[in-house]
Amino acid sequence: MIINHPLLGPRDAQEFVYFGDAALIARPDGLSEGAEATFHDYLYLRDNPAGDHRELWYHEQGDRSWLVVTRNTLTHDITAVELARDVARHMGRGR
Amino acid sequence: MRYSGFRVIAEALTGHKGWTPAWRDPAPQPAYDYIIVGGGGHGLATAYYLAKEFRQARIAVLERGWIGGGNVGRNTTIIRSNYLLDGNEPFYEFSLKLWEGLEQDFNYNAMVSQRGILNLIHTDAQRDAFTRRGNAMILHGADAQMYTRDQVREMYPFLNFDNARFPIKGGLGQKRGGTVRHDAVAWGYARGADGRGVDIIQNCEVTGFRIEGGRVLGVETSRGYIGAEKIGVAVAGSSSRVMSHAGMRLPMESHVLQAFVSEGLKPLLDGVITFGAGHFYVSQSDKGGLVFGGDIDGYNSYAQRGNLPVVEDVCEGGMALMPMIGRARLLRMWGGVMDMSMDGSPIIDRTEIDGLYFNGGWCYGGFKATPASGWCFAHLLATDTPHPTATAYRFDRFRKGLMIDEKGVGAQPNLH
Amino acid sequence: MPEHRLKPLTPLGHAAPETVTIGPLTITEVVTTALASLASRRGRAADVAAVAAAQGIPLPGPGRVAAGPTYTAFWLGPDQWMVEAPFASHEDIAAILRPAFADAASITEQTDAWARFDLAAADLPALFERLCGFDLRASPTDAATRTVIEHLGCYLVRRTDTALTIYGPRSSAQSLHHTLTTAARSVY
Amino acid sequence: MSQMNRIAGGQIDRGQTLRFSFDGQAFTGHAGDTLASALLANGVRLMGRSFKYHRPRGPLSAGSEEPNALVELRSGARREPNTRATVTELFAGLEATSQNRWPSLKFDALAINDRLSPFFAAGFYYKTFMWPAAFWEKLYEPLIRRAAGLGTLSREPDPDAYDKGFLHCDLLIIGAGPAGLAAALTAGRAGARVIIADEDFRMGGRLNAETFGINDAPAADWAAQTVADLAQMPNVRLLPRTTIIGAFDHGIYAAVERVSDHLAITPAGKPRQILWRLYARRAILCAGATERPIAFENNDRPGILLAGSLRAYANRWAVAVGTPTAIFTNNDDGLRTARDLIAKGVAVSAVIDTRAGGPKLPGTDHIQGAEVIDTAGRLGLTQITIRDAQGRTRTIPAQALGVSGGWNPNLNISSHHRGRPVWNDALAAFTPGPGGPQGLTAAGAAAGAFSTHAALATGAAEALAALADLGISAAQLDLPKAEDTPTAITPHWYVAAGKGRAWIDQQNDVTVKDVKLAHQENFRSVEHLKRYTTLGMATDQGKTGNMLGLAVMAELTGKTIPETGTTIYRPPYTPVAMGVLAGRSQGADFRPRRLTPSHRWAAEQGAVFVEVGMWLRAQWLPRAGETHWRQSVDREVLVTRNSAGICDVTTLGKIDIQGTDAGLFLDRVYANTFSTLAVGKVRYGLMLREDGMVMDDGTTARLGPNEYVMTTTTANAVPVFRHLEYCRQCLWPDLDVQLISTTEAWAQFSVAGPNARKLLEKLVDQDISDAAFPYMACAEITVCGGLRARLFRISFSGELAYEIAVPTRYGDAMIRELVAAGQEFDAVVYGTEALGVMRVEKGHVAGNELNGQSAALNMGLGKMVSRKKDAIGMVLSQREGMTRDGGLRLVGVKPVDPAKSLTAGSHFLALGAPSTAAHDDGWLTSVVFSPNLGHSIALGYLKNGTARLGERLRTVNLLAGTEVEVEITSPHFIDPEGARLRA
Repeated sequence: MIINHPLLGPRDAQEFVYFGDAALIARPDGLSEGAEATFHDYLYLRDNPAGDHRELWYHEQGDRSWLVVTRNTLTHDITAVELARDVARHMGRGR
Repeated sequence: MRYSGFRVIAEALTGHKGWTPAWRDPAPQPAYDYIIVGGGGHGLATAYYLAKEFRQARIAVLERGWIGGGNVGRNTTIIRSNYLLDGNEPFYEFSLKLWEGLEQDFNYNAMVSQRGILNLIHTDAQRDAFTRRGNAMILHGADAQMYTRDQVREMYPFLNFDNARFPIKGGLGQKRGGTVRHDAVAWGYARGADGRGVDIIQNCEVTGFRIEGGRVLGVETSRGYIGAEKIGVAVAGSSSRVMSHAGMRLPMESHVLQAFVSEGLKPLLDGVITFGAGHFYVSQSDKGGLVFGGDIDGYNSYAQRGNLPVVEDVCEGGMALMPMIGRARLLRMWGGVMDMSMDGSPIIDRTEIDGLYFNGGWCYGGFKATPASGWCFAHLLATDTPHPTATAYRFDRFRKGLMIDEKGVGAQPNLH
Repeated sequence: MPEHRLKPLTPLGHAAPETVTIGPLTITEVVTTALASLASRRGRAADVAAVAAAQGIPLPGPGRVAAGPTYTAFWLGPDQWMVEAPFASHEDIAAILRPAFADAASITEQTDAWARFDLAAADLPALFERLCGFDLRASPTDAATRTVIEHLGCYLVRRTDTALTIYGPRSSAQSLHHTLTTAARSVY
Repeated sequence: MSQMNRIAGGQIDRGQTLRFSFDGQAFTGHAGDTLASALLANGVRLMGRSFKYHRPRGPLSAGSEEPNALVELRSGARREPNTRATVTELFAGLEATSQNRWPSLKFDALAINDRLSPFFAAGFYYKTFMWPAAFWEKLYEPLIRRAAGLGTLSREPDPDAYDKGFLHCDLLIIGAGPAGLAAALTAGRAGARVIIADEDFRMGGRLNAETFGINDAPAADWAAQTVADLAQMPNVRLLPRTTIIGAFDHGIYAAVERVSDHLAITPAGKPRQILWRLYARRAILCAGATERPIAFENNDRPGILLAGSLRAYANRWAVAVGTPTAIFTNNDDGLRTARDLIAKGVAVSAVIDTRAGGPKLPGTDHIQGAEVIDTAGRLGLTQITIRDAQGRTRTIPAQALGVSGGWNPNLNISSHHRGRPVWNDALAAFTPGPGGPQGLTAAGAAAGAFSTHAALATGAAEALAALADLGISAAQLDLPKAEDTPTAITPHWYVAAGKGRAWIDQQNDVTVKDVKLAHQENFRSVEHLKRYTTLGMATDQGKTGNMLGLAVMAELTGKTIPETGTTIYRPPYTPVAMGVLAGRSQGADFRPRRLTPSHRWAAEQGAVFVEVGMWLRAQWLPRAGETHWRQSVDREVLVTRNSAGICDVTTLGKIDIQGTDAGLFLDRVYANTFSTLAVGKVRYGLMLREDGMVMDDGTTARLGPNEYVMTTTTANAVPVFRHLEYCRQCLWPDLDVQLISTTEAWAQFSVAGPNARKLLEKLVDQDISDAAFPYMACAEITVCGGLRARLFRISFSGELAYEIAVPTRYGDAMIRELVAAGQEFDAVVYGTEALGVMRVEKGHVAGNELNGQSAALNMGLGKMVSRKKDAIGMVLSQREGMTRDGGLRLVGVKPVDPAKSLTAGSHFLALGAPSTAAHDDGWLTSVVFSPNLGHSIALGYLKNGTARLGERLRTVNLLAGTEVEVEITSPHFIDPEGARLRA
């Protein structure tokens, strides 16, 4: 596969390490009420769609950027690649 | 009709006119006592044992395509019970025992061949871990043997002992491990179930569940609505897709695992060898092809095909282990879609929906599990209690922190 | 910097750097470069740019290398660069850079984390098409990137049309060198 | 009688005569021959035996679709089983042997299977061999295995080298026939980066096998000229002898170039083959078409070939396979073969045409509306029996028979992404359908454009379209003049006559009867058919047979062919040597090695090295007179505990963490707190996974207000760094933290033991007295007169210990300085074994305890998990299953009888309890011999362990049948109060 890195252009996916569903960015607050239940759903349950999937890839043999790749799990077609840091900020994550 | 050597001879002499269909193609009835969704190895085995061991009932197996077309038809055919953890080992040993009597039981030669499996050891830490594992196996009534480097060399002199990046220091063996002719497993169960009145309905895709008041009433299918008292889903590879029709999210991801076969070669390799340091495992089929594989590709996928890096990685492992296969040719590669669960272990459990039961999350351990999976799922469907060897395969183990994590890599499916 | 009595070894494990010539190709082990990573602290990009300009440290964009009078730098990742300087004058390069950037940047010595091999040949792409997936033929002469060479993560830094630097993990210098010479003998 | 079947013309170099041997018999051929063409030229038709019935077989084809003519090429370690004679380029000294026969090709004992064939119908083995169960492995299976398989693999390592490579292009053209060449010309002239690959050693495809012209020149000459023109273009790369084996995602194609298979020996240092990973922005499939046979009784005898192949042998290789020759066809292309042969003076005894009517072919007996119903000739065809339109049968002499059932486009690669081919009635064949690899189109015969003109036109057109996609403007190619014969075919799949067997899959011996049996037993879906009969599972992947099987099944089910199914293919297009897929990653080069800064010194000392991940570390360093490893390790441990020891600990991961939020960041990734750590201090840190299990541990030092350096275990250096980047970029993107690995930048040595300080004081330039540099202190210092260094007062051994780090290039000098400074204390350098002994004596967890299945609580480190802050893993580490009483706890273990030695991996069982899982209480994780205590000691995970100190249990190793009674102790065997650390 080839991942079109937002900064570096097309790169062989072999340079990357796959992690999983980009929903993992939305880590719950560990000090909140009922954290154990929310963490269970957060860490263990997946939509696992047959179709477009937003997922985390790490450019380990490259610039070490974490990317959010939108890839179709039936065809492997990639329709969007973003820097995970930007996505995280859009999801309201900061410090 | 009963198969036997005499029958084969008789038919040969009379032009094979007497052979009847291995299973019927019945039209779906409006309702059944049990519906098994999924005509793969596990679904067919479930129907077979449900009908044979538990109760006479109206049973149907619904298959989207053709039976045996899922992972039972696209795997590396290995059977073994060399597991480490209490939650797993009794189940897989139960499965191995069922394999040992399977062919006589369902009157079909699936070529269950116990030529032994060997996990190679390359480091002291690995030997420690395998010693722990081997002892766990024996404590659970399985067989296990620890081999020295020299003993391994005696068994497989052509392995790379002299020029290896990761020297072979020994191995953990299981003599009762081996291989089975995978397609024949699906066919044997299908024929056995059909013979006991189970309706096997191919080209019948389940498109939804009819659920009222927290209870499932039946399934919507591409061939119309079919009612049922109880519905068991065994659709490894498509579990998340199918269960989403019931509004469930599962603790698993779908990943592609590639497998490979070489051209036919005269006998070379008797048993099964796994080369942990190189992500490679191999056996030789009765037809002479080297059947081998390695790691999953590692990204979510429902496409039954993989990519080049894993192909190369697997063949590098093969060459590192058996440097003489350089001139053997890779004939065919294919991919199967795995339910990769969050701890690498399966689920056989009830759901929150009355009458709806689930069997999946087999990662790439599914083939060897086929008989026990069918038996235990049938047991759960028939008695509403888990089979003694499958009590740990529950959904709530993640909530309770009772993961069955053989590899110890945590909640990252592609690492299991 | 004070004199000390310790004698260095090269990445290949010898007292002096090694040069091999294979056909038209020369592979030179280089030990005369000091390296430091320079990473901008959050929200301090402008300050870093200003100091860098004052110090004559170029800060090239993604996938690029830029040479200055003393300092040459190539891009490592977002807001992060690798800075090269002459080892003779900058052995303790981190200590030299830190005062200038103060708290605007994180600076880390990298000199001995890497083994440097300089490759020179008229047709380098012919060699690199046997080494990695980076499209050297189509890349600009100021390209600098990281990629995989025979399982090793390496930086490729183009110097000219016919000269290029590979930085590989120092501990694997021998494996990398073996890979380069093997490929060269195969190609040339 | 050398090359008695050679005729005039062809593209062989008669100036170069090459000697070769087959089954020990010497022959000659010419440059440009294949092994098959050379053997046929010498009158050899019998080249192999079939898989199941061991039927005598000769080549069916002249290409890579060949099912029959498989030989063992070369000998010794270079023996290549199952090699297709039809694509083996002849070279001087070529040595080939027939296979899957005994004792000889002509007299094969296992041909008895053919007589017994009624008993070996499809799937027979599923129905028998079941009784008694034990007989399967012992009797039946060994017999089957011995009979099965084709060629024999050498047991010696493959002596040749293989390369991998990477190529990039705008346009990849797969196949260099008329369509491919036209596409290449179009794109090449437009200046696009073009790669054109063809599996043949001579580019041109069918143009090399035909007699018609292009632009009034022979087609082969036009092809040669075009190839020469392309070779002149710097932007075009020609890859002959290169097979595109598969299409992968996003325009990545795998190609295998056979660099030196056509040479007697691969030149030293050069590869036998290269695996190219092609990155193509667009690709055109111009792979041509494969002719398919018609199934009829005994249609598998040597001498019966595909008509187009027979034509190729005559036109390209100047070989008349047999005289007289007959033709059996259902389409006009079969007639072309007859015409060409007649023109070359080859006697054509008859043309049997399944179609009635139409013009008759002059110069031969053109029998229309007729069928071939049987053949004769034990080891090679001698005559055929035909049935004419009136139902009359007669025999016709034939040494060769060309069969044409029409042509199938080679759409294989277009279906590698599981795209479904579409049926074309006019061609009676499947053509590439939707769902193929993105950016791949097809042209020429591969797309169903069968005439030469159509091939040229579609090739040029598809190239234009692809370039337009890429925004590259190109000029329309003015097409050369070429034949444009329409395809005229009346499908005729098999001859329904006789009781005999009509072959569909010749290698796997699948017959029409087998397909009928599969249908009768309800194996009717194409996949069931293939799996039940093994149709298409042979080394040719059913290139000639699949379509036939499908057609027969369609007829039986009364459905159309597309309703019945399609034939899709998987990679590789043709079988590929395993070696080339591994490339240079073989033997000792399987994976790179990582060497420590003291490696050279240690090697000089004769150290024994051990693989730790990619690293090679000194395991122990034997001294003169030491004959057993234990002697060395005991010495290293004792000297260290009693005086001083030095150890290279460079392999531990080092991560430089800076930024104004560095402390806050560490508080979140570690279970314990680091923001409160004073500058100049070190703290032990415990890192959890989000699921609450322990991920890694190590010490982290605070070098400045905003600067920390973290150490990880050797094994986890990479995953931990990845995890930290994940936390930094994905979870808390606005924290001011910067990370970089410095693992390799520093050579780090542990100096441990009562004399450690005295030893170091001789080297460091600063005061390191206990007062100035207490336990858990760290500082940036200088050594040996000014070399910058880092010093940490930390201890894994439990002794007074330091870790000193210097720039890696000085690591070799530093170990020598340390050893020299240590001489007066008789200090030792110790390896990983002694390291392991001392950490177990001290009760420190390491790899065997950090097994990914253990939480802090299991390790006795539960108190380290702070509940006051939200750190990774904190929440889920509190789940009931992980915190319940009676769970596994880390304990120390010693044998009741000190003489007994323990074995890691042994399980705990209560005294007197049976050895069953129900009584399994845990296991021994790490075992060492403690020279200080004089007996074996261990760490282990024991159920409810902390409450069972002093209890006696047995540890069993059922693998060896051993059992040792042990006493449970604290894991801290030596200096539990840690007085030595603070000395």
